[in-house]
Amino acid sequence: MSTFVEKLRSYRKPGYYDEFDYHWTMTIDLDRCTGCEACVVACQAENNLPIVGEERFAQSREIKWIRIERYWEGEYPNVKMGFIPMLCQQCDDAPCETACPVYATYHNQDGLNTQIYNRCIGTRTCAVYCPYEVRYFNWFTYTWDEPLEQQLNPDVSVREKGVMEKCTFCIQRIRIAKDNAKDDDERRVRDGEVVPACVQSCPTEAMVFGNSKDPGSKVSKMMKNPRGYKVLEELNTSPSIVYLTKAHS
Amino acid sequence: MAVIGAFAYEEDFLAAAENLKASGFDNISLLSPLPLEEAQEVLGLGKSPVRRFSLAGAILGGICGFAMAAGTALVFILPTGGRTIITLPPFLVITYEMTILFGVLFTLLGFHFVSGLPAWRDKPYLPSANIDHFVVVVEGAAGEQVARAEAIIRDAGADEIRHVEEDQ
Amino acid sequence: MSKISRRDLLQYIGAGGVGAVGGVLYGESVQRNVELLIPQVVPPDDYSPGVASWYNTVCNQCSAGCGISVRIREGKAKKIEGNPVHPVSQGRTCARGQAGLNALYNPDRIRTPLQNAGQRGSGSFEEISWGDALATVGSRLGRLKIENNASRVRLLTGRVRGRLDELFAQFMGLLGSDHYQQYDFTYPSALMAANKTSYGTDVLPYYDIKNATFVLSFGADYLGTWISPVHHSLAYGHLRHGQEGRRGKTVQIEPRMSLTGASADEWIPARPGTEGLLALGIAHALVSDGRYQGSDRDEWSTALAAFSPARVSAETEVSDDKISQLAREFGASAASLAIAGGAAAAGTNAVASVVAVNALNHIAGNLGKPGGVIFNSEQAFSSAAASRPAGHQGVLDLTEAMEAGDVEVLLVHDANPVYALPENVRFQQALQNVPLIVALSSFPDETTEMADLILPTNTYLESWGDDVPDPGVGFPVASISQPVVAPLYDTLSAGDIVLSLARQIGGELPIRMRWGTMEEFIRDRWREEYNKRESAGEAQEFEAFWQASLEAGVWGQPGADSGGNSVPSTSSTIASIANPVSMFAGGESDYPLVLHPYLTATFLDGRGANLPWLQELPDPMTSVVYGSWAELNPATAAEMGIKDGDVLEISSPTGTVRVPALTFPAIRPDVVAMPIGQGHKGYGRYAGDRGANPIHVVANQIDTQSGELAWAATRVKIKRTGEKLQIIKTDGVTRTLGRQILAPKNDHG
Amino acid sequence: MSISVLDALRPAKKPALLTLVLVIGLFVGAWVHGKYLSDRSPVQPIDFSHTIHTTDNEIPCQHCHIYADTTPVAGVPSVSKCIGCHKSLPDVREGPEILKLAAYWENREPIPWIKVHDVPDFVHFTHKRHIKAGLECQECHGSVETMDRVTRVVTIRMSWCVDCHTEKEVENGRDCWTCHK
Amino acid sequence: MFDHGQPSYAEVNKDVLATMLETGPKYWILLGTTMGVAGICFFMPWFYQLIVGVGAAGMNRNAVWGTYLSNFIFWIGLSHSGTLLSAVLHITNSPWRKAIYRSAEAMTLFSLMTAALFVMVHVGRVWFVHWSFPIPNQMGLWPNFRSPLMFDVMAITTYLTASSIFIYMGSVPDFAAVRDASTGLRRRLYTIFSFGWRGTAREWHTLGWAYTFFAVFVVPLAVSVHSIVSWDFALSIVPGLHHTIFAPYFVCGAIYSGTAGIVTVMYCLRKFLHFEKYIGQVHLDSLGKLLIALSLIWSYINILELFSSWYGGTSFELEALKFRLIGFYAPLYWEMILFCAFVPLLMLSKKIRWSWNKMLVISILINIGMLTERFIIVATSQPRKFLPDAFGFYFPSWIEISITIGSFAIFATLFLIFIKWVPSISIYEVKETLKPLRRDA
Repeated sequence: MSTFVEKLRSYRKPGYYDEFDYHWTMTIDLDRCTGCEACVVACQAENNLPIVGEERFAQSREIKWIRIERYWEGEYPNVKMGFIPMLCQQCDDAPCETACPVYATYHNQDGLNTQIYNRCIGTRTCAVYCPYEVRYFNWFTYTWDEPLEQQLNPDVSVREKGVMEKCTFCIQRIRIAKDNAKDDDERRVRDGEVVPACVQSCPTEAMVFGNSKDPGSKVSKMMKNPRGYKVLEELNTSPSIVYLTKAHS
Repeated sequence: MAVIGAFAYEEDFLAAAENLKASGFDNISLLSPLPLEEAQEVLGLGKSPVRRFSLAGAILGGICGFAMAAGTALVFILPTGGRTIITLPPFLVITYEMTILFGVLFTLLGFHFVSGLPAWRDKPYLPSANIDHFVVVVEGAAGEQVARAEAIIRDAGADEIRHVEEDQ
Repeated sequence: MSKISRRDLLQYIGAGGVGAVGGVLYGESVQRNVELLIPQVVPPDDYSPGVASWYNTVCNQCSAGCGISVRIREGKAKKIEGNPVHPVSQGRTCARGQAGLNALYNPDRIRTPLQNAGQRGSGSFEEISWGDALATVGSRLGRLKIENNASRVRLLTGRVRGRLDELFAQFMGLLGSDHYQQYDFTYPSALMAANKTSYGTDVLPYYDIKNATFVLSFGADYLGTWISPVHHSLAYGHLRHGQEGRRGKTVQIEPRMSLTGASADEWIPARPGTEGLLALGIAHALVSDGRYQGSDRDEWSTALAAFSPARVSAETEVSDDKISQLAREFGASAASLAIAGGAAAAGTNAVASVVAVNALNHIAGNLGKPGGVIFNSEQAFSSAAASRPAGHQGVLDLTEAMEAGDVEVLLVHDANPVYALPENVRFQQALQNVPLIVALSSFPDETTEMADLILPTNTYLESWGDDVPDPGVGFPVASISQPVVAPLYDTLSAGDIVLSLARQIGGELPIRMRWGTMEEFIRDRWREEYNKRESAGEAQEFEAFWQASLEAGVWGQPGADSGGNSVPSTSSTIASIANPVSMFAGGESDYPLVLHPYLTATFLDGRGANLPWLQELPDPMTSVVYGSWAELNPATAAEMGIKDGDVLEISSPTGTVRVPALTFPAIRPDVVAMPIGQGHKGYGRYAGDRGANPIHVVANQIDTQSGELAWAATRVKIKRTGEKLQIIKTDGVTRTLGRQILAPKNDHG
Repeated sequence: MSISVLDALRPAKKPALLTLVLVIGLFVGAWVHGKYLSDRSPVQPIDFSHTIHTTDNEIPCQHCHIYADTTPVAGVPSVSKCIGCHKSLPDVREGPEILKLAAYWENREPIPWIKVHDVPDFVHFTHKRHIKAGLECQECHGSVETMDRVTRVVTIRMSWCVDCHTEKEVENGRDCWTCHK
Repeated sequence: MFDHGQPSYAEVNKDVLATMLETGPKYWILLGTTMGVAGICFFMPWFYQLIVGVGAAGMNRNAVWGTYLSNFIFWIGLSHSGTLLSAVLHITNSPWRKAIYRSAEAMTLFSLMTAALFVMVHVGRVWFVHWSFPIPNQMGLWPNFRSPLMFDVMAITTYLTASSIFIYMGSVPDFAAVRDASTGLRRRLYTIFSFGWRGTAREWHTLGWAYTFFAVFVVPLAVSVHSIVSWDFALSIVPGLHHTIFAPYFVCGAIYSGTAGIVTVMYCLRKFLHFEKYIGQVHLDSLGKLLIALSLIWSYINILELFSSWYGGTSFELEALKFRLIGFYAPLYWEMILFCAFVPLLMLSKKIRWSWNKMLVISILINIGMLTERFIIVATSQPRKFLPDAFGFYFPSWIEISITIGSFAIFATLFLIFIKWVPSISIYEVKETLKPLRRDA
């Protein structure tokens, strides 16, 4: 009985997550980000995002797991632009997860906010609850003009209509890295061994990805940067993405 | 053999019922087009056992509701939103709904159980009992009981008296 | 239980039977389709199913020459990443580079050789065989060669470097025509011409943004479109936070905020066409402050005397405080760097402006030192070093020749001058005078549509080639591009077509151009280079070198940068200081606004418009997709009563386009900016017929020194047409409304 | 006058029974389809016998399915692999099925084998991991070595995967993202 | 209570049963029309949407919930008239309830069904909607009971079950009356429906107890149902939705629109089924007073919501407030305020309260207002969430508008079928309100 109680207690946060080896985390340095959108296309290529077409774009039905938000400050001529890449923040206390009636989204042991496409029934509650608006719905079954379908990544599902989708931190790459690590004497995944497509492409190296449970990882060091903050921190969603605000010379 | 008597007025009907009861007829049914508390009193119907069904259902429902919610959470450990696996507030909502659902269903069961409905066997009945007549049915009367019952009913002022064979 | 009658029994059996059949049918209907397991007939050596392999090659989406790695699974290209060992891209890619897959698998690719089947330009073609196609071209060229009329053959290509350029040159040379011309709208011709003036050599130096601490850019969108954006972005990241304890500063001077302007610490909207003047103003301040201590200090003082901050300030509309502040910072920075490009290098004063910026670098002592302007003394392969000019001058000459009827056969490879030239150059009309136009192209486009014969080429992901990045990276580098997938269709690489044509023409051509394929040619040339360097090693040694280079995708000698710091002679710099003010086509009273066409980070000069990923990529500054627009300062728009989406008629002295208006907070009130890239007429389904092409209304203004097109020197007037058009954009409200988005709360107040 | 629900129900007895029989029939039909009629052992383009190769000639599985322990896909042997043996060994050059194989080889055509075991597209499955974990091929594929024509012995369903993962206490074996992609 | 004099017991039977047993051509035409409209406006567009995807509707990434969900809430709200009101009045023993409660409960049932239909229309993959029910399955995975949507599933199924049982059990004695008045197949059917009810004292006694327990269960259930529906919104952190006041706000609004719905239905029953004898001024007057009270509560909560948004003073809440009050949908907002806060005040005048026609208009206006309220909640909050860059706009497509219209036809169809199958006034309970059959009476 006492072990049962112990076990129940172990399901409590944060102890539940502490047992595990990884907490995938990203830092994005806004002082490096130039808004070039290489990450946006990289994501589209890696994750089989559909080409929705002009008409559907006009209806705000685009699907971009990562997008660049732009904010102006001031008026001409003292006008400034701030870019901020917005992708799933993989919140530890994600509002979207409790929204799903069928467990299509939940939090896994690596600190990732999962999305199981083939479990989704499309209530879209998660998208309403998400304060970062990074969940995208498949309003249609999208097709690719032949032969564009040949570039589809076989490691990622092609989603059908009625399914919610979002950034997965490129789970397929994490999976491959873990697989390789396992082959290699069951070691843990090394820092830098796995990078999501957006991080890999970023020409200014504004994005850093890694395991924040590893104190030696690059991302752990970046997280300690005094410029670090989390977007909409007051909502207490505990995002896994730390942004570094713009600095001044 | 069942004796049926139909009355146009409530007090005649009640009088007949009381007299029959007093004469030792236990197996009587009092049919009326609307619920009559007096008739129920004549038969000595107090608190209905239906309430026990309701209570049992509600308790069972509550337990099942919580067990279902908690059990589901434990079968696949899928944490959501940083909540604990057994998250009390939402599970209590489920418990609440299941309490009511089972309460209602058990009350329904109780109704059928206590009222003896659906009536599978042939039951003596007069259609006017569902319009504007009050009907006394003496069931299981045999021999001289038939005449005695009939007399009591007629004395009370019945409009119509019938005898019906009951099949066992 | 009562007895069941026979009839009843039959009914029950019937019901059961119907049920059973229904069940079977149900089972059949939910059964998954039959899938096949197709084995390889003969598996390649490195084939493993379900496991990706990476092949390195060179990106061809712009002229930067980034190395890329392509992820291949089961013979299909799945993803393009930067090649981590390539010094230009260092494992990174830009959006255009990623979208290369869209080019490879583009549904609009030309799949077989085509022959014009109607009136020229009608777009109706019929399929022919490669044999017939090559014979047609070969015999025509052969005849001209025999008739000694080979100079009536012209070859126009896009920007081509490396061996393919050499092959083209050799082919044309053997044919007897010296008319091999490249044309690329993005070619920095003013920069080349100015460098020739300033340094006596027309090379692209290496602008070392990485180690700079103060970058002053005159119109050069170095993070988005200028020369080598990925490499510059890497450098920019390093400039910001790569050096311990210091953060480099960037200042951008341009009339309309570009991607680079948005990232800069200061954005200064100087009057268009006066950027060079501003540079001289800063130079004046530097010299008069005594920051320049060279021996020729007095000469500089004299040369710059006319450019006092007061005068410069009046003409550029940049306050003299700002000018002296810039001069102070520029002079005092540990490593300052001034660069010029974009519209600042595309006025009628283009060369003078760039020379002024070069002067600024000279005065601040930025030449030949880290964080400044570094000259590559040695290219990897000597023969490929001289990058062929791809400016407008050549294509203007070609147009003239065509108009004069001097061109009998025009071979066009990978260039789209019909789209990327001002309409009043009348290139398209001149094409009508050419009896035979042969297009070597992977996609239908406006120029290909005019062709009589289309020879479909492989995309760069299916071709052999090599490249020497220009500018270099400070040491000798060459990259190999190899086919990462087998050609999808019945197409040939441009090199193979040329070799085949050579065989068709016969004579000395097939003897001198003895290689069977482009691959052979490249190996042969690389062996030569190898032997030159390694003093003729063993054959196996070259084989090992070749394999290693192929695997790495790049060959380089990081140690061999000894000559990197040598600074060419700059003696002529002072002499070439001129009064750099751009002249605009169109009078200010009739045409009140300056047209500022700009290259977009998505389409560059329009070549990316047929790639769906790029069409769906929101414009970095405005978030607009699918279509073009004209940017106006909100004040200008309000004054004219223009709202977002109002269709404007933008008229220059030479043409008119119609395009919806979009207010843009970071643009000068006297400027209207238009992105280049849309407005295609025949570039496949994705480019469609959307938007407008601002190049077409640019007046044919010529830079006074180099004779190159000054595409930023046109004035326009705008008129509301009364129509409205939905501008498709992803942005909602582009102000933070005080929310904690870009900075932590306490920082925001 | 009397009332009886039973009386009222009586005429409905036969239609109800018929419906019941129909429904039972449906279930039986669906079961029979699943058990006997569904294509658990499709007819392959070449009548290849695992018994002859594996049991009689003692060729281990991974001699032909060479990718099984190194990649996600076990892989069917290439045509060159088949013909390699069948050409070099003199006593297996003849026979109608082998001639079919030879025809494929001569035409340089792959053999369109029909998939027997198929996981849905939204599932990530890797042979390598399972073999490295020490699973025998037979645990999932059944005794293929005794089959003349390969038959699917398990129906691949999520519960089947999850039960095994649970039983074997696979690390993160019940995390959805271990298998779903 | 009876405007036209007391009917006799037999008359009650005759009048009520006549509406079921005698069917004129008008009825069939009406039924045909509503079914046709339901088919063309609801099911055909839905079918189209099933084929192409939910994209057929006007929702987009800025507003993933749209008219379907607002209609769902509206219909759930409308359902709060009947069962809740009926149960409350039963427990408090209000005699005027008895003539109207049957049709009110039917309204509950049918609006719940319509609401459930909207859930099906709303979700992206309706063919997997059974995954949101705790049904044993081969995956071994049950739904997530932490989700407010699961509260919904549980609450609505419970409510649907309880309401069905409630209305059914209340009708059992009346089914017996139908049985007695009919022959052949109908008689057999109603024998089964009425479980062979004879009206014995024991049956009445048991039914009375059971019925009271149903009522006792249903009242908290109904309150919980709309609270839970409100939590679909309030448990999010979306500005404009994340209000603690939402549960009482929704419950109050639900009863409000439901009560107005009863007035409309009562009018129709009176008019078309000729129940003038049974549904009289007392009902109208009581409902009118109830409506005034509810409208005042509703207005109060509305003011409170605005106040708390303003008083909170965060950029998020203020922006959401601004968009609601003066944004694109502001006309709809003010229309709602007019119809739901001001128009009902007219009922303070007895003259208006006693006029059937005026009350009909007011009740319909209130429901239009409430339909708008739901739409505004959905359409103005989501496009103004946290990141200004993601601000957007939502406008329903023709499919959504058509399906909304069609849903009223579905409701009407169900109701029309209902009046032919169930006595739309409770015969025995009307009898209870009549003079008892006594010799001295």
